[in-house]
Amino acid sequence: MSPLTQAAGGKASSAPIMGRDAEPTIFELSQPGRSSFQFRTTGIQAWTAEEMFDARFLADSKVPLAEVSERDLVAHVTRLSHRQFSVDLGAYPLGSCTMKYNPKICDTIAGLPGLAGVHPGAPAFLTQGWLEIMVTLEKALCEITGMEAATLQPAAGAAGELTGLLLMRAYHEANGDIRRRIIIPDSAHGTNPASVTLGGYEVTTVPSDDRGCVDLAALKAVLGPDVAGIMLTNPNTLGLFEEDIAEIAAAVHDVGGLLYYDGANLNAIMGVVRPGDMGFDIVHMNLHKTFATPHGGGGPGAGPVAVSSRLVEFLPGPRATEVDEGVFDWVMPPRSIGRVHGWHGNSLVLARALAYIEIHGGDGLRRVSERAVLNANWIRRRLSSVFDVAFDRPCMHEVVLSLASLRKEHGVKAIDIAKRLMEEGFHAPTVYFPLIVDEALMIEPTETESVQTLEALAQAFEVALDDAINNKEAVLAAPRTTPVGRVDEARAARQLVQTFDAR
Amino acid sequence: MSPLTQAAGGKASSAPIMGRDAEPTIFELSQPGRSSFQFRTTGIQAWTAEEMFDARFLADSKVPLAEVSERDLVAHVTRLSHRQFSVDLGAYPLGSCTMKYNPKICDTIAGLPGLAGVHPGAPAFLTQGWLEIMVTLEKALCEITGMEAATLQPAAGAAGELTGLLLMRAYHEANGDIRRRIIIPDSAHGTNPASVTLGGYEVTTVPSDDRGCVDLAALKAVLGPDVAGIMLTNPNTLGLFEEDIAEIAAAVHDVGGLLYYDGANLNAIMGVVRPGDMGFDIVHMNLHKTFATPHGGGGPGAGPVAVSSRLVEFLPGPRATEVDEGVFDWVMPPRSIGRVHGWHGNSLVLARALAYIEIHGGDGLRRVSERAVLNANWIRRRLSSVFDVAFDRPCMHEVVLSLASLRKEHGVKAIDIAKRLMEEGFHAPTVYFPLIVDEALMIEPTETESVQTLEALAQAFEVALDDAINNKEAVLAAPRTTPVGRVDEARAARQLVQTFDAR
Amino acid sequence: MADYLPHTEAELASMLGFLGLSSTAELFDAVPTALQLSRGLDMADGLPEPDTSVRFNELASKNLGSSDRLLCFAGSGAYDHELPPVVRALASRSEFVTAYTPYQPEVAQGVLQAIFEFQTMIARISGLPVANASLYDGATALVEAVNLGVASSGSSRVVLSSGVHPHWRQVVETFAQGTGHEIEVVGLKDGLTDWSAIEGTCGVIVVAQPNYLGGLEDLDAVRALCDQTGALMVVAADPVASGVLKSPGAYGADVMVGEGQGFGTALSFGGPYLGLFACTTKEIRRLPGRIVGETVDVEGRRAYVTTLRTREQDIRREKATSNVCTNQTLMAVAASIQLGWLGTEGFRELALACARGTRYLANQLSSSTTAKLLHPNMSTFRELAIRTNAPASLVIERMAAKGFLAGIAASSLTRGSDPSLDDADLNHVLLASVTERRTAAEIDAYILALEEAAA
Amino acid sequence: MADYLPHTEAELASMLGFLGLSSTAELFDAVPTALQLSRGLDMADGLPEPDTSVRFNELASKNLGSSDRLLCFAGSGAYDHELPPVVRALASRSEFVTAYTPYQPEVAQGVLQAIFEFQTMIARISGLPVANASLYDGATALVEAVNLGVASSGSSRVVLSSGVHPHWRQVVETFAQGTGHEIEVVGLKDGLTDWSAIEGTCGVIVVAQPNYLGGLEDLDAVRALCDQTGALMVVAADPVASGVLKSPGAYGADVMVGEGQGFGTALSFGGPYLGLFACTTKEIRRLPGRIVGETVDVEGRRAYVTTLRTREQDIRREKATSNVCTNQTLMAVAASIQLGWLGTEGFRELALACARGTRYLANQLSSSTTAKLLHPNMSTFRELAIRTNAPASLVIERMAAKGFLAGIAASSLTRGSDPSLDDADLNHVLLASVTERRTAAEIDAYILALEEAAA
Ligand SMILES: Cc1ncc(COP(=O)(O)O)c(C=O)c1O
Ligand SMILES: Cc1ncc(COP(=O)(O)O)c(C=O)c1O
Repeated sequence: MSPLTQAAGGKASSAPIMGRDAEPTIFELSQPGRSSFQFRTTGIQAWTAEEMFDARFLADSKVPLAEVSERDLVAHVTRLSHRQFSVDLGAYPLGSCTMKYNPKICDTIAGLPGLAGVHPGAPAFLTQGWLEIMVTLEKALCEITGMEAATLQPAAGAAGELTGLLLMRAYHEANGDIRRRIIIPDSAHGTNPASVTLGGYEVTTVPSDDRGCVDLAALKAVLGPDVAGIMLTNPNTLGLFEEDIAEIAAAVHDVGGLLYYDGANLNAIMGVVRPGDMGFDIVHMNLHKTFATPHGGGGPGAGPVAVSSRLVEFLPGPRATEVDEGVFDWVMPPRSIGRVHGWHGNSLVLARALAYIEIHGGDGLRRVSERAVLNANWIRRRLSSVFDVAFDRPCMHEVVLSLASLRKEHGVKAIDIAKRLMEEGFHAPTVYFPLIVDEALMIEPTETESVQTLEALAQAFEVALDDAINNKEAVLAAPRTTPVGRVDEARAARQLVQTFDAR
Repeated sequence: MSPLTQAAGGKASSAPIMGRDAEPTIFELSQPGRSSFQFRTTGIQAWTAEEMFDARFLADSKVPLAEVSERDLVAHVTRLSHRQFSVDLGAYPLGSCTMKYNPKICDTIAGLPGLAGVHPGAPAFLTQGWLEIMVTLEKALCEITGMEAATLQPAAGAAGELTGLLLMRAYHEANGDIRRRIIIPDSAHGTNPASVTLGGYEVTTVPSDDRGCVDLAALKAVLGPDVAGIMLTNPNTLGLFEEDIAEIAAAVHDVGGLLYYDGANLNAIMGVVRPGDMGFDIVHMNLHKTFATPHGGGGPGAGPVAVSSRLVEFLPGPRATEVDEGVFDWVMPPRSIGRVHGWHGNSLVLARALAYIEIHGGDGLRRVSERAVLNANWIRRRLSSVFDVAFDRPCMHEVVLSLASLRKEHGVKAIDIAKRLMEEGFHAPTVYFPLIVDEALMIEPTETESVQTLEALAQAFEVALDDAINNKEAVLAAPRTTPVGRVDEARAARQLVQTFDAR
Repeated sequence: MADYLPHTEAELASMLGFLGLSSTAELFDAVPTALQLSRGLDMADGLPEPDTSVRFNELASKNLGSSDRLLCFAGSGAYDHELPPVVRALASRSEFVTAYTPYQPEVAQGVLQAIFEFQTMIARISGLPVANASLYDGATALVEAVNLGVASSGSSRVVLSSGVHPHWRQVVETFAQGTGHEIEVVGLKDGLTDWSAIEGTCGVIVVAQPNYLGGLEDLDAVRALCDQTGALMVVAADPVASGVLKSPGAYGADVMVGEGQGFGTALSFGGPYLGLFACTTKEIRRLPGRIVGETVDVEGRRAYVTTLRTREQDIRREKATSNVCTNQTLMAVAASIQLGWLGTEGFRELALACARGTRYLANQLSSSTTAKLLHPNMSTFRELAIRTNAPASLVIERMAAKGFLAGIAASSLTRGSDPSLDDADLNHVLLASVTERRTAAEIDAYILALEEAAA
Repeated sequence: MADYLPHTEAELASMLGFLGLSSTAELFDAVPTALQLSRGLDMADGLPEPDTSVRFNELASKNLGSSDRLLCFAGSGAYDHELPPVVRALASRSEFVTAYTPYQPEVAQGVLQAIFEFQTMIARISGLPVANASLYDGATALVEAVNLGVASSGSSRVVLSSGVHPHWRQVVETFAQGTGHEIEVVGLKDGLTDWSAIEGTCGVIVVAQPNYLGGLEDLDAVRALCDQTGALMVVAADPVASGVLKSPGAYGADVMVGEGQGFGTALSFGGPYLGLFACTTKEIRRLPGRIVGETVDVEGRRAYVTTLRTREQDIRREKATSNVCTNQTLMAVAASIQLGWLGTEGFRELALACARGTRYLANQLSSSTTAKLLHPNMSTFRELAIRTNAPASLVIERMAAKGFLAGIAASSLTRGSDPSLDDADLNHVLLASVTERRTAAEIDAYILALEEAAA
């Protein structure tokens, strides 16, 4: 049986529990003739492909997928899962990502057959529950942000940004106003400038001042009648509140521009201050950060966009609307920019968000923000004696360290510290963002971590720093206890292997 | 904040993915004042304990359980799960335990609100679905075993054994027949003799012959009118079919004894040969081995007992019965030994078993047994050139190796090889059972493992053997890649710490 | 052909060839032909998974009494408690579900530590220092307690309060047919055990707290009786009661057994449930079933392992303390998670909420003309025995039509006369219970419906 | 007070103390007082989890159209496919669900390898060598394809078949307001795209296979047209069709986009779904979104990592190929599991089963007097356009009362006139579809009900 000696079998040594081997791909576990699938017995005649289709349409051969038993499928995927860190395994202090613990009840709700089993094309009279969820969520999001109405269609933050920019465009065009620039601070998230381009605008970058906030003078210098608007995150990506926001708003409004609020950092301010009250006209929210959607290894999310009254008529549609007491229907806003999603948005994410909001209530949401900010400040203070804090003053929900001096003095970089932290049982913080901080390490503890966990994290930082100074090789070799060690990223890009067939 | 430096925090270093630290107990993660629970808002007056109970009944203080956030609870338990091997992670060739892959659909079925949400005390007219499941399962089990009727109450194999022995007793007593001995072969599972004692009988052990089967002459020598019966596993715990079973049955019946079939090894013979046809009077089945109940880290199981017609009237009860076409009710057998379970048995395990049986159908069940036997013989043959097979002839669903010569020549024991195998990605086989084989290693691959996995297992055995001969220290130090290394079992027994409070 | 077998045709042929066989049938050559089944099993063809789903959904829909269709007021040892999504999600992790008994501790620390935490929690709840890793259910745990008690005391005289759940009593009696223990059942008086007739040496005295009518027994008196008769004191306790009431250990019980279903296990039509067992240190070597202990590994790291194995059947065989092998570990793991979720405060709140709900029900009942408390002055915990004008089984039928599982007819548990009730009454006794999941509005609706249904 | 916050009162005080603060309010001192909300949020009080469960169960029960209540014959890009328990169990493992984007590959091999396997499977299905790690949904994937095509061809003239799903067309048109692409929609003739008017240079030509009426387009002709006009050929494909029909790649498509919901994701009221995107190697540096590549770690073990990151917004900012950041990885993981479960044979059987069911429906329909195929002679795949005597929306209403979700009213997708249908017809066009989950008996019942409902 010699070919067997080469074939992949069901060893568990690729899972961390027993070893550190690579896990074979499902294609290597595949054996011709094996299968897992089972379909319903339909009693329908088994016409052949040739009987049903013109020869010219027919595929020459079957699409080769894997051929595995259900048992091997389960073992393979379960082993893969054991090679993956997650919030459920421990703290995940990734700055800007809000990797909080999300209640499991939201998973249960998203799995209800009466929600998950609803076809999106079913008419409104068959989907009143869904429309009620949407209308209720929209109302809650508007209250939280201080806005008038919202679209729930955008599937993520970036989609919300682009939607918001198209709303700006529609608004200005309706006023017969042709504008071409959008102002963005240099600390902005990369999706902001990318969205601006897709929205058909040019980016004008304003620098941050030495307090880490928008440089007001520089902003005023670039304002003009061709400015469509400004995109801001507040608190910004340094975790700092833009204290001059009222003045910024006035200045932008003065030139006829609109203010766009990137709500990725909403977790810091719920119940404390509202974008609408700060003067913003358009707000997108990352429901997957603030409101209970576990991030899924990269998604899904939802990026609803809320607007002030003058923009409501342009919102994407159709929108779920309460047309009569307790009766819901789809209504198209009169001057809608159109549809931005194939159906109604990431509905199950929306349901999760509403459940999260309702469990907490207004006070609970404020408490979430308070504790998020408390935790961030606690870790800032705790670490400030050993690390340089980029802008060392009270922060909101996250804090940015700069490891520039460590690199200069010891040749150890932010990424090295990040990798070394993993050996201590923590996911790495965000590295090298925001771009304006040299050797940035950005920590967002979130509100669901306990002070004991924060202390353990701080101690892990201290261990890593100690190693950086006294045992540099260990830091450069880190992580050594993870399923794989440092990965050759350069080779991945140079010798691209993007599929199993490209090997 | 110095006390914090000692407190356990949410580090993931105890999960294999990042490290090898011990996981703190939930009591160490606990902080006074923290909580997870949420109850319904009932609107019922919040009477105090004192208002509701006489002071003499009241507890002096609260029961101290853990005080953790939901987030820490989730992380703690998820990390624990990462310190646990399971079938879903890889092959688990534990002899006698039938650690096959069990279809996930059975979990879904066991979770249906219409099954899992039924109160066991609800009357029959409200639980017709459950009674139908029970009646249908009983019928299927009787067909598989060749028996007349069955009780589904026993919660596991051992409970089934004891039930069967009480049935024997009731039968003999009904015949005015006082008998005191039960015969058991020396290869029997420990539950057999233990059950005999609890059944009020004495154990008479018969030796195995040099073919690994019951020594017929020795058996005949101990038979007599005081023998209530014999308990046999067939195939026996060596994985060998008792070929003389017809003669054994005749001999036992001749002295008025009954034959009890320990059905733990039923996985080997479904659709091939039936205990009833072999002459057995009483059969227990381990549904958790043969029929789709994942073992749960030690249970739950279900151990229905099927009997031939002359024993039906003694069965435990009440029994689910089809009293009219499509109408089900509980009926008490006329001379029932009584109830052996608090309610109706491990119902959800029964539902899983029925689903498994119906998915497979009769042919599918036979195929299960064929492949189980094929896999066992393949691994026997594959390993027979490098290891001593205890009784080297065609086996049924499992095979026993003897490592006696390895121990003699190299001082490496069965347990050492077992531990070394884990480093190669496999759970250890059963060690030191059956007791009649010196340095026994018992392998049951089950039918759900592929030949590639069997080959990988064989190679792992070869690696372990090679190490045993050439790198003995490595074997004695194994396993070194697991969440903990070899555990000090002697200390556990000597310095008993059975609770966190006993530390 | 629906199955989970990996063997392809080519592999089958090659594997058989490797064994020198030409057909699968030859694999069974050791089985005498005369014994082999000459036909296929008489069963329907295999049903693909999706069809099986449809079928079991249909079967489930025939259970009109499931708690998602009828509001549950039935208790009697099986309770409709909150099963929070977080506990379900954690307890169903496949590492726990698809593991075997933790015989190889190096790769079983997850289950072992979960059991260790479970043992700690159950010990604390029981007020006793030792708890095992679970038994099948409360009833069979009681059998084990009786066996332990007889072995410990040396007397096989077992006195059983008839306040013990009738099913549990029946199970004890069944197994006594094998062990030969003499079981003496004592009756109740005004809802509580009347011990007055017990004299002389006893091996074991078993009392339920609360008893199955909800009554709180005088456990100090039972302790005294045990001291006097030389018996071990076994308390069949509702573990939830410890959230507010004195634990068995606080009364000096030697053994506590109980049903742990309420901690993280669904109603499940009666199983799999969770047998709780706790005892004094003195009895530890007679403890039935598995026990996990803390120790260290070769590197000195804390580790867990099953210990005192020399009590168990696989080692001690006919001299083992019990025949239990497979137990209900998964339910024990779920219980440790549920108890972690409840925590100190939640556990107390749970007990209080059950007590409050029951009290509210009792209060509202006082105005009923058709249904009355059987023992209005008795101190109770979360169970109520109600005397209905109509037979209880009829009341249940009528209440089902109104959307309620009204409770359990006492007669359905006892199936015959019962020393805890005088016979005339039996058919008119409804046992009802309220958990933390019932609201005042639901109870009000129940009372309203009952007024009519009990007439 | 229901929340998930660990802070005890004592810890709160101590943490504030550590910061030199005396109240939580002071944490927000950086926020100008005038801007701070001087009241609480205007919302109901927090609702404990069990109440929230009750509430959402009620909301769910208001969705009369869910597939557990009405037999689903609706398709149009969202399909009622089998969601096997095994796939659900695996895809919901919390390691996948609660991970972030795999930025630290050493602890993200699980997600990375799953994506790598997904990319391989989608590439094979599309017949193209490159696939990304997912986009939001089919519609937005098409937007990305159009953007890529314009960038690659240098021409912003985009020709869109009106056989493309109306919603997708609408989304393309919305986003073109920003990019300024000129979108030209071409009509259908007898159910298939009529390209005859297209001349001159084009940037992108988009065709749907099958189109939203189910019709199979002549993709060879489209390829020729692209060659002639210089356009990139973008096929908006039903990926299930590749199980039996030629893939977009086989026709020489440059880009395939599709909706991947059918692979392991529930109907979900339209989201989260799964945007599929595959292209030629030539376009790889214009590929939107994330891509995972194989490499090695320091010890030479095979490892995976996100690669070619210089296309992405966090690095390229305003020059990025797309603004996508968060995508739909969890659905991609589910798809890779579902496709692993289907396997080579199952994938083919799936396509055949859908085709057979649709054909059976079409055959049975031939005897109907009230409902007829719109294009009876057109070759179709799993979608059928049916002309009903009564308005389609009324038919759907009547069919719902009989237990069916009969399909989608074409007018509800187009919301206005549509170049793919002449206006007179629009309100009488019902779009129906059959998956592998529908039996002959169900289809027979549907036909019977439709005869009356369509009258
Ligand atoms: C500040 C900021 N803005 C925008 C985004 C984009 O959101 P999404 O990833 O949902 O597209 C993110 C998310 O990473 C962010 O952190
Ligand atoms: C041969 C044999 N008999 C009996 C038993 C006892 O079954 P259970 O563990 O279900 O009590 C077992 C299980 O280990 C066994 O292998």
